[in-house]
Amino acid sequence: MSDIQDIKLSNAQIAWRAAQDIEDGAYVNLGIGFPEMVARFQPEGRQAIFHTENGVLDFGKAPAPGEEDWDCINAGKKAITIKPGTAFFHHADSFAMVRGGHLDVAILGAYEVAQSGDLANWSTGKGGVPAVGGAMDLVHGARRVAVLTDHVTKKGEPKLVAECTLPLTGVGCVTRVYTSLAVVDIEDGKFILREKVPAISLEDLQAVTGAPLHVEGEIGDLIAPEELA
Amino acid sequence: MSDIQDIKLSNAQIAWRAAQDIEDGAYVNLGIGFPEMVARFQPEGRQAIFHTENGVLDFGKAPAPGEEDWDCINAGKKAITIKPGTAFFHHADSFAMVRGGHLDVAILGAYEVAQSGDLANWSTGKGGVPAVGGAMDLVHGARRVAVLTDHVTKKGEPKLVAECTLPLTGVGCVTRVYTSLAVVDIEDGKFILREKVPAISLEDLQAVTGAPLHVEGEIGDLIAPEELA
Amino acid sequence: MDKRLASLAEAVSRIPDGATVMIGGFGGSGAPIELIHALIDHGAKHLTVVNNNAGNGHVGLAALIEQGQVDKLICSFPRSADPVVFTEAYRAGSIELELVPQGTLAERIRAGGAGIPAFYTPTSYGTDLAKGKPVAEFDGRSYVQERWLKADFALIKAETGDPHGNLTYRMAARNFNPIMATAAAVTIAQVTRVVERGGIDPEQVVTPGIFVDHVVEVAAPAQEEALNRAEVVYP
Amino acid sequence: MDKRLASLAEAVSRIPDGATVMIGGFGGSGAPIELIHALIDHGAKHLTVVNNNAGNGHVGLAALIEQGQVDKLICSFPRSADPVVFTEAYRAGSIELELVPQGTLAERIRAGGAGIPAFYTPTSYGTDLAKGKPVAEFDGRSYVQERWLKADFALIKAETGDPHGNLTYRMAARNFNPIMATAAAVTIAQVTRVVERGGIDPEQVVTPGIFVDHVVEVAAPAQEEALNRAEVVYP
Repeated sequence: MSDIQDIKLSNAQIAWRAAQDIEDGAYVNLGIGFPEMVARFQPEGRQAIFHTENGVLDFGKAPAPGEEDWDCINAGKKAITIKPGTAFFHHADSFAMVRGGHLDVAILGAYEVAQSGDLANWSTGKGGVPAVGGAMDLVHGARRVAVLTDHVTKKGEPKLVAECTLPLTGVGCVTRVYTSLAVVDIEDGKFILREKVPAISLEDLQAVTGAPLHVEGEIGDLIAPEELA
Repeated sequence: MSDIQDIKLSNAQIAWRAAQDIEDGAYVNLGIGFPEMVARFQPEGRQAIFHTENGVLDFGKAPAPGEEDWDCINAGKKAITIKPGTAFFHHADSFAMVRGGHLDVAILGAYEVAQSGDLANWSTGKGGVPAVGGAMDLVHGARRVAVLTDHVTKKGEPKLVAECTLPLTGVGCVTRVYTSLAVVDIEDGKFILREKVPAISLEDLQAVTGAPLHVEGEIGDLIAPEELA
Repeated sequence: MDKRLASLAEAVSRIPDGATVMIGGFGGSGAPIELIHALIDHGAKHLTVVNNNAGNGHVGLAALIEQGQVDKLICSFPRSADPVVFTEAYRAGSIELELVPQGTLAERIRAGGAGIPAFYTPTSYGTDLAKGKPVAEFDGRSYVQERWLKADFALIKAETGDPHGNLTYRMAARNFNPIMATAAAVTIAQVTRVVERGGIDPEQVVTPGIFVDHVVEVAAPAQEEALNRAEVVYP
Repeated sequence: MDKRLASLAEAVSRIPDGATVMIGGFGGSGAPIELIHALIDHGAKHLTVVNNNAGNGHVGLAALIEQGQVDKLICSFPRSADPVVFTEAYRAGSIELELVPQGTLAERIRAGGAGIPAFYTPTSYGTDLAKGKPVAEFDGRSYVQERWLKADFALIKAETGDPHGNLTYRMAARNFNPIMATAAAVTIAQVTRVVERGGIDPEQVVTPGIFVDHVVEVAAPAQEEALNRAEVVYP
């Protein structure tokens, strides 16, 4: 088995891959941190419309340092800008968009994703100060709930699992997982392998996955541009 | 017993009496029809702020005939005007104001009011096309729910009753009744007589009232300006 | 992305027989008369319509009912200055009526758009309109459980719209339009004026474009009140 | 009627010990820093505070917590760039935390303002945050019942305000402010600019005056972000 560290995609490459699935005009919420990178990789000619929980739709890029207006931020409390078409609204309206099924895609990070679609991404269960934010709302609102994640933990343990062991964010909510090694759909309580990095065999991929990977039809090659790495 | 027709207040006089109880700055919803007259009789130096269910707060008077803008109407579909301070909002926000207890007073008409505070004012129970509008919401939202009504029906039967016989608009909701003969509070399931027209005796008033009129302290004289009649 | 459509006919062309259609407006104010007339021309039948009223005269919603296209109406106040069309259909038993208190109607629509399947309200407790509905007590007071209301299509009227579907309204013509926009699978807005992207101040957007699928410009929309004073009959 | 007050101190003077206080803002944007500091000066203790976060640095909400005035915090995300004040109080067991998903927090507040004592949401179903809450199924899907949230006072920040309490907000500083305005018995708004009646276009009012009790002008409000970069400590 080749060393996973050598063949796996970088976070930027995972984000790039996820970006390829976003249609022109899609309404998208990107989770704080790693998922935010997805916005950078929108394919030429497509324009997604980004939503942030704190009441902004269709915002622009980050301002130059020193140009921040701290009344104009995203859910991660980072400064953003307006652009033609931006709309502001209050928090209840913002989560009406989320909970009401008006987002096409929500893209989140994960500690664990189960084959049932259960997601654990808000608490390591270890004490400390718990914080949940909008994650539990997002997983039940968007039409598609995608997860971006390394395929395994830093210790090499599977993050795609038979059942979550950490506190859940949502039950049966994840529809697709983009990992550092594969693209996996979740359907009818099963992981369906859609793509994998060419350098890993199905057997080796299964060995680092905590539940059966089902194959339906062809398995595509998961290849992302090198220069993103 | 003097003929009630000779001593009773006119609708305008009942509306005038109700207007005297509205504090400066009170938020008020006036039901369609007869209760709308209350707006005309605000005491000098006081300014109530009127709410209409279809999404306007603090509107102005009716426009001159021919000057109507049919996008600017009240719940009775009559043309109104804006004035400095007017606000427009949608229907869910409008009824958040109503149901959320933000109105100081709602003033409605009635077919029957029971000593329990039950109100029947939306259906004669006789078939035909039923229509309810916002009455059922208004009776459960405003801090005070006042009713304007003739003391008796056209046939001379009491409209203040022991129990309503017509379909209810709300249960235990009316707090004060302004009639053509009296001002009656409803407290703890009882009619408390506060004022009566001087020309009627307590006995004669009781005779045209369908449940006991309790007296606590002095009974005021119900007198309204003649020229309104 | 551009949500503008060139014609009213195209906008309503995919409304099938049997659809549930929310129609904005309170009386004539905010009523999308041109979209309703396009729906009459399109001819979809067996519709369930959600509107505060039941039409007035022989135009707009009244005309849609008069053409026999509406099987069921969900509304709060099926009376108007000239309610003859609905009244006759109702008496003839050719239209079903679900009567809903106005605030409950608004909240059910808002809940539909906000992903809230049910809520409790004091409104209608103890009345005939609460019959058959679950009741619960909170903090010593009794409330009625009401369900969300959603639609296949919403036909709404706005004042300005941009290509992404951001909308503003005009005065009290706002009424049910913004909440219906949120509660339908497909929302079609007729707007008096289409502006470019950025033509609506971000602070002044009332309906963000996420709730709107199609925008059609109707530059000089008819007012139901004016049509009825002129005794117009559609079609 | 004139809802303007001359001073912040007067505005918060009637907040008693033990009050439940909603404080607007999301992080620093829309946080009524000057009102919070006036509340610190006023000294009310044993407060229950509702805010999306738990303060940042040593100003605003963090300073209120640092002064030991908050017994309980209801929030969705008690983390920030510098959450040391809350974190220490929480670890020391001197502050109680009710953690609520952000959308549920917003909806509970909106329900409090709208007279809806309870509603159902898919959010948190099957998670630790749903423990002990009633669950119900609608159309084959499971939902959690959540209760309204109300307060004795709301401290909010707005951009313009008129003497009747009509308000507008600035950009994303809107966030929780308009809904908190609806859910408190007494709502106190600090506004950057007081305008005369009629100074806000009726179409552009975001919070109608019916939801607002007091308006205080704070012409150059501090931004939490800027205070923290300057390492300000209040008081």
